[in-house]
Amino acid sequence: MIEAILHTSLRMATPIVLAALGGLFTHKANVLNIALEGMMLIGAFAGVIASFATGSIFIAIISAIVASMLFALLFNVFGITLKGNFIITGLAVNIFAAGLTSFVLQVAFGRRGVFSDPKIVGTTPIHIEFLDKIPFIGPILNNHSPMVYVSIIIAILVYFVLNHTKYGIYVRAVGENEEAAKAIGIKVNRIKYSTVYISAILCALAGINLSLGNLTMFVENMTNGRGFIALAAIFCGRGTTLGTYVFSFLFGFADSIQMRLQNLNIPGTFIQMIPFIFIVLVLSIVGAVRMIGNLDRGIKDE
Amino acid sequence: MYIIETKNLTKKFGDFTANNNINLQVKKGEIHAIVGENGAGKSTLMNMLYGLLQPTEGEILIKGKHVTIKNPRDAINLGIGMVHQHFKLVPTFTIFENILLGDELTKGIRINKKKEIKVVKELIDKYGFNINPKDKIQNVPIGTEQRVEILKMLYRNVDILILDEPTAVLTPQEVDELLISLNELREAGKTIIIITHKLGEVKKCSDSVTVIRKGEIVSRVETNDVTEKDLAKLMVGRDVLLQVEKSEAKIGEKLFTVNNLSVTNKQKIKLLNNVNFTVKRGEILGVAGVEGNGQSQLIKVITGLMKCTNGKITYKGKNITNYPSEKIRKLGIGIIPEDRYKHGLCRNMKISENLMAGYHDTNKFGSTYHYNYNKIKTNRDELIDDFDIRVGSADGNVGQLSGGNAQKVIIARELSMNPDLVIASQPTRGVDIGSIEFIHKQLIKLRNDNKAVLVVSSELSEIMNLSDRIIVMYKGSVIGEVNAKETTKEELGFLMAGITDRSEVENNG
Amino acid sequence: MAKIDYKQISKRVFYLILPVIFAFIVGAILIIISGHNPIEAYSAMFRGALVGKSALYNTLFSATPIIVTGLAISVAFKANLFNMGVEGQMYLGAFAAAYVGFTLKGIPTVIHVLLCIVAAIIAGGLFALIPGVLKGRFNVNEMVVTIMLNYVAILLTDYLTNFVFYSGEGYAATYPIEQSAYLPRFMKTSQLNFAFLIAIVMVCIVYYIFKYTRLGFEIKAIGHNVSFAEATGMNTRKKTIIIMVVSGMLAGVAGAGEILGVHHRFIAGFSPGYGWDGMTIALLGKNNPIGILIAALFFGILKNGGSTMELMVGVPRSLISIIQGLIIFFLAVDYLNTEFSFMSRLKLMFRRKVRS
Amino acid sequence: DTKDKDSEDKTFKVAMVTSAGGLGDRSYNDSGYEGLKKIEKDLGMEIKVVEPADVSEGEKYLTELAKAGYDLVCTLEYGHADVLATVAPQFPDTRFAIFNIVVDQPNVTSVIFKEHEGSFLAGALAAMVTTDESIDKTNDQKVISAIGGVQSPGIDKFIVGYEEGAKYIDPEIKVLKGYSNSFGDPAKGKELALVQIDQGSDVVYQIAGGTGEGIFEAVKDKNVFAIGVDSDQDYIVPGNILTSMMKRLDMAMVMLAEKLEDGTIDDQNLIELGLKEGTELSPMEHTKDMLKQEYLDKLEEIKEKISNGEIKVTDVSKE
Ligand SMILES: Nc1ncnc2c1ncn2[C@@H]1O[C@H](COP(=O)(O)OP(=O)(O)OP(=O)(O)O)[C@@H](O)[C@H]1O
Ligand SMILES: Nc1ncnc2c1ncn2[C@@H]1O[C@H](COP(=O)(O)OP(=O)(O)OP(=O)(O)O)[C@@H](O)[C@H]1O
Ligand SMILES: [Mg+2]
Ligand SMILES: [Mg+2]
Repeated sequence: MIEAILHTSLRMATPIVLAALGGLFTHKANVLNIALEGMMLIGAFAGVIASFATGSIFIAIISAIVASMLFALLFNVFGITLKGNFIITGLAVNIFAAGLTSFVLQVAFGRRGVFSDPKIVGTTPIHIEFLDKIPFIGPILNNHSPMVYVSIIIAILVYFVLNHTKYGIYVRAVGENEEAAKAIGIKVNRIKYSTVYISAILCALAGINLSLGNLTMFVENMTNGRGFIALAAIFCGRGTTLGTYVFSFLFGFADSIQMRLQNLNIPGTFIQMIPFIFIVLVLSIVGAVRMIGNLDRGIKDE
Repeated sequence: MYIIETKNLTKKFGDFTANNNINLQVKKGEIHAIVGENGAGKSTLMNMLYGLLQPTEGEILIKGKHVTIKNPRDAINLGIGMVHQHFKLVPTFTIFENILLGDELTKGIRINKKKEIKVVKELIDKYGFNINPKDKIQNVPIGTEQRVEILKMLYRNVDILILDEPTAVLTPQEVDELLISLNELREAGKTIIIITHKLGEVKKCSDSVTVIRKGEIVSRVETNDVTEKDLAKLMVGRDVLLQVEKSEAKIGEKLFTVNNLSVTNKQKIKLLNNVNFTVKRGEILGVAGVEGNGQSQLIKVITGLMKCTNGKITYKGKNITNYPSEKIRKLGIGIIPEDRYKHGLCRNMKISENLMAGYHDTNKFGSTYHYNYNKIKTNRDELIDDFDIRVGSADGNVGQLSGGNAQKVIIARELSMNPDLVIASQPTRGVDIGSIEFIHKQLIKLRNDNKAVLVVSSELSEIMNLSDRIIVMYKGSVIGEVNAKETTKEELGFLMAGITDRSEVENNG
Repeated sequence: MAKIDYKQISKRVFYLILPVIFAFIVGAILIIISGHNPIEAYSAMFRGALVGKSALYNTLFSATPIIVTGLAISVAFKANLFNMGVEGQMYLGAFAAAYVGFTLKGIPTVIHVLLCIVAAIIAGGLFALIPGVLKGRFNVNEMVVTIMLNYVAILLTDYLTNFVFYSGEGYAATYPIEQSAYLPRFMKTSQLNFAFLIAIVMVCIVYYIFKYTRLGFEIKAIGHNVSFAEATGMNTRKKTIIIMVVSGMLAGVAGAGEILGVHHRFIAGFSPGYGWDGMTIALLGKNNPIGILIAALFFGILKNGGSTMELMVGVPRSLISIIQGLIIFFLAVDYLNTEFSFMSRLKLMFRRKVRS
Repeated sequence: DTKDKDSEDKTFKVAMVTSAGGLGDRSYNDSGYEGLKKIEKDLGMEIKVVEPADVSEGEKYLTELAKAGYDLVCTLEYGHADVLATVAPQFPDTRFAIFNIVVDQPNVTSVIFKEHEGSFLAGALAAMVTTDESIDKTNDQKVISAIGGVQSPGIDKFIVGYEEGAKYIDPEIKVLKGYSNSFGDPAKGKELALVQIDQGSDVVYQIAGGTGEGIFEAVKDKNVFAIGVDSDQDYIVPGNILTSMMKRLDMAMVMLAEKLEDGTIDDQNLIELGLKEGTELSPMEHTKDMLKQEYLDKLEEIKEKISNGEIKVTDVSKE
């Protein structure tokens, strides 16, 4: 039971994990990336279309990344080069992505709402032999779509890059004190661009995981707010890699608990609130504990 | 041949000309001082040399060659390094990370932290600074930040080092040390440009001086040919009192008392330990001490930014322990905070708005429910006049003001409300001598009007000139109290180092 | 007297129109791709949004809810508080208005309407109190909390609608409100109603708050520099809570307007994302009430004209989102500020070329 | 009234307004659109389909279509009920139709489907197959399940009917329920279905719009059954969709158009479509061969009993 729940949690958390890890880069560079949602959606879409057209999962992934990066380019041009507001450009990316996916679906493929077809090739779950021998952990970690494993590797990579490489230091410096970074000759805008591209790549993977890993289809607006949940996970995790991962996972966990509890004799809507209330409670408790012994007055300048 | 030369360099901000046809000349291997009033355009000039600002007109020649400096990277490549007046450090990074920012040492693609720490430690030791490379910037006092900035440039091995008011936040000992290191750097062949408001330092270390007034060079002299007074006069255009005279204090009743004040933080460290003192009407009480000995916390607690864990504060007989600053100001206490741009001003708000903050709920600016813009404007214009605040545009934001003028905005705001007590922390940090004279006069006037001033300063001469009585803080406690007229720099120095029993030292020595 | 800088103003207008034109050109290409005639489509849009009284009224009608949600968001954004929960606060406000609308019976219409609005204000404000207190007391990130609470609010109203106040008519809606709680229309053939006037009153109130009151001053200071605000006695913790609540109250008003003026009952999921639109509106309007009004009217034109375009010409709905997205992109850009840096960059490049 | 006189040579114009989900849901709206297309093809009428962005646009759409001279304006959105009640009187010459809800106006035809009855049949069939050993897609546990989009009486109407049908066959049967909290989250739908399948369910009834697409994937992966809704969804995963509870919106649309043509529509203010005309199980093209004849006979029997009132199915949306 617990194994099954955790297995589900991991699977459900993966798109959120990937998007959140991507968003973490922009977050660190002090770019509020509301566009995670749209980038994920366009990734999911391009992946499905490419998989349908070529039958190659590899080409699907590449197409998803390219498409998502084109949207990142839009975000960069309008948000950074032309100094538009990040939130507006992010929202515009989301609206644009939602519109474009259904438009293309309708005009180019003559379909509405759903794009599913036997020709669409999804990723196949991976079975790892040696995990069979490990009790408890084995069943949780085994038999997932490749993106699940990729996401774990990426989490480690992200941790390494952010904390142990020059690039990571520059990203953080740009995010915390742009002036300081500028004064030392770091090309601030270039760093910001790159973080948006990285988040686009990871969002594309998140989208692929959704449309070709968890499912093998595209449905209009199928990301369904996961980009915002990812954003929340970043903030909950206070911008640390581990924290972001943990909170993304917690969302998946709370959601899978919620699904299992739906058979209790409580109105379904209240059960469905569990993940959201759970996160708010966790944050409140963490916040309250941090406040103990605090002597400074006023809101902290975050 | 000059290592740095500018030809008719001009910088305009909109209609305002901050630098006008500047022809700066600096010789290789000299220490060149630049002096001028607040807002004269010194930082602007330096920022152009460092690529942070682009000139509107004119040319820059480095080592005789025409150059375009688009950004700091270009400047560093040309061998120019700059330490800014307002620090540019990353608060959550450690000292070593800040120093090596942009020049990290790596092993493969991984940053080699061990090596970085070692290298920075060596650098720190080489220049004899007393800082720990692993501390985070957000946890160190402002003086340490300054040193980190200097080390950042020294590490980069630049030929030309620009220091924009490097000594403003250093203790006297640190200043001496810095000046010695600057000398060493010069011996090693480096050229140094130093901006400072402290003419003593100019005399002590520089070879030549450029004086800027209102965006133009008024004079370039060899340091040995002038006295401090001459320089002051060149800067301001009139004679300046380097030390404000004050009459005998007429001490009145007790106004403000601090009893057994203690602050223990989350980590159970005592930041303040049983602090006791009283401020009486008609006096100026100075708080001296090496920075980082609890003065900042003391000020935070008595100005309502932080709560104490123990103790009592009384004002006019009323218990005001742990009052927020809102209430404190209402009781007639003026507050001049240490960190100008963090607690005193808002860069992105108008001058007029900054001049009402803290008193924005009094009926001076209309009623509580309706502001009267005429009153707000009148207040602004009056204060700009009365306190001689030099503004480009009175309608502009405080962020456009030079450091000294920004400070005057705070002084004007707090003093104009006619307080009975002023708590002033580093009131003249980074302020030009003309303005120092002015601010000191204002504070003394207050004292003469039977009001009181509590002043915290790391500038010993300021403390000694202004105060009637001085307490010295050491490791969160008041270690001693002296009479300002009778004490000596030496005595204060000992107290600040935590030595109370001088005989002990003398016997040992 | 300050001179009116006509050059500056015309520049501003130019840069406002430029992006729109650009977006429409791209849109035209897509319309052609989708097999329609762009001229026909755009003229339908133009007619549907601006020609004739009822078209104009419908445009104002479309703008009404987002004017208020835009204001709600601007109050928080201006203080640097990311209230992303306007959508949820609006749902609860709407529900409260509906509740008072259908439970109180036989009271005079003006009073009934007022009571409904007050209930909405209270509900929206109370719901915003949660993120406010969590931020103010425990420094919990308000963006996360408000995003989470949106889901909770929508689920909660779903529950109340479907199981507690279910009309029994087969779809997720409550009982209808009393006639006395209706906001009257201006004309029969347009849905524009008094909610628009309420929105305008809100614009004035927020304008006044921002410009003339202590709260407005403090919102600005907190938004720019919290430490400064705290040090100048603004009690930023308490103010954070108050600002969040005010923002939530406005969100409540937006909800009440929709219920009392349009739906006349609470319908589960009635908002197509007014809270999110409000965010774009607030930002495009630079958190300035007048700017918000203009931005919302512009959105009203897009929406109302867009639906005429789909209705009359059959241009796909998704295309309208695309055009909307494009326009937002272009409008987001601060052309006046970037123009200079662009020019100077060009100049620098040129100079370098000449030298070498 | 000119309409009746010229009805011979006049080309009628029929418009359809979609519900919030819009076209492409492969169920409700698409089914209506199917009907509309048939109207164009078979009856030679002029058709139009429009998709409002949200409920508040309903009035504009209905008004504009009436103004544009459409003879029959159908809305699939029950949220338009109030609006229709105010718009219809302004256009007495236009015929309006609304589905799933009753609007009491002389020129409005309300079409009601008894989805609970169709769902009863679906539940009965599910109960019969869930322990059938001859079918490789079911297990021996007496567990079946249903997944709704957002929980509401309109959706629970389906689920309760389904449950009653199952219990009618075997009172011991357990019916698991779940809601995805969205009509467009297939990933969530799939997970929910997987959870239910994990708990022993081998027939998952989907009443969740686009979310259902994920449910179909889940049953395909686990090789169990799903039941489709609204239109014949059997083809989506052939062999794994036991049947679909079809709501013959397409037929209803055609019927309305026919009545419009022969002028009888004006007397039809309320049309209730039960098992025969409105809600029925799909022909089960891909699954029929797996089923024992007795099951199909039983279904016929139940149909009969519902029609003659012997079995009463609860309609939770009418309370
Ligand atoms: N970005 C800006 N926009 C407009 N005016 C500016 C800007 N930066 C500086 N100024 C103005 O240019 C003048 C020169 O400023 P600068 O900072 O160079 O003075 P300074 O000589 O360094 O003074 P201080 O000794 O106080 O630091 C000031 O009047 C200031 O208000
Ligand atoms: N807006 C609506 N108007 C009328 N009936 C509706 C509406 N939404 C859902 N229904 C009814 O509820 C049933 C379940 O719908 P289904 O699961 O297909 O969701 P849906 O139609 O996709 O929902 P949505 O309206 O969100 O698209 C449908 O058969 C339909 O009869
Ligand atoms: Mg300066
Ligand atoms: Mg079974």
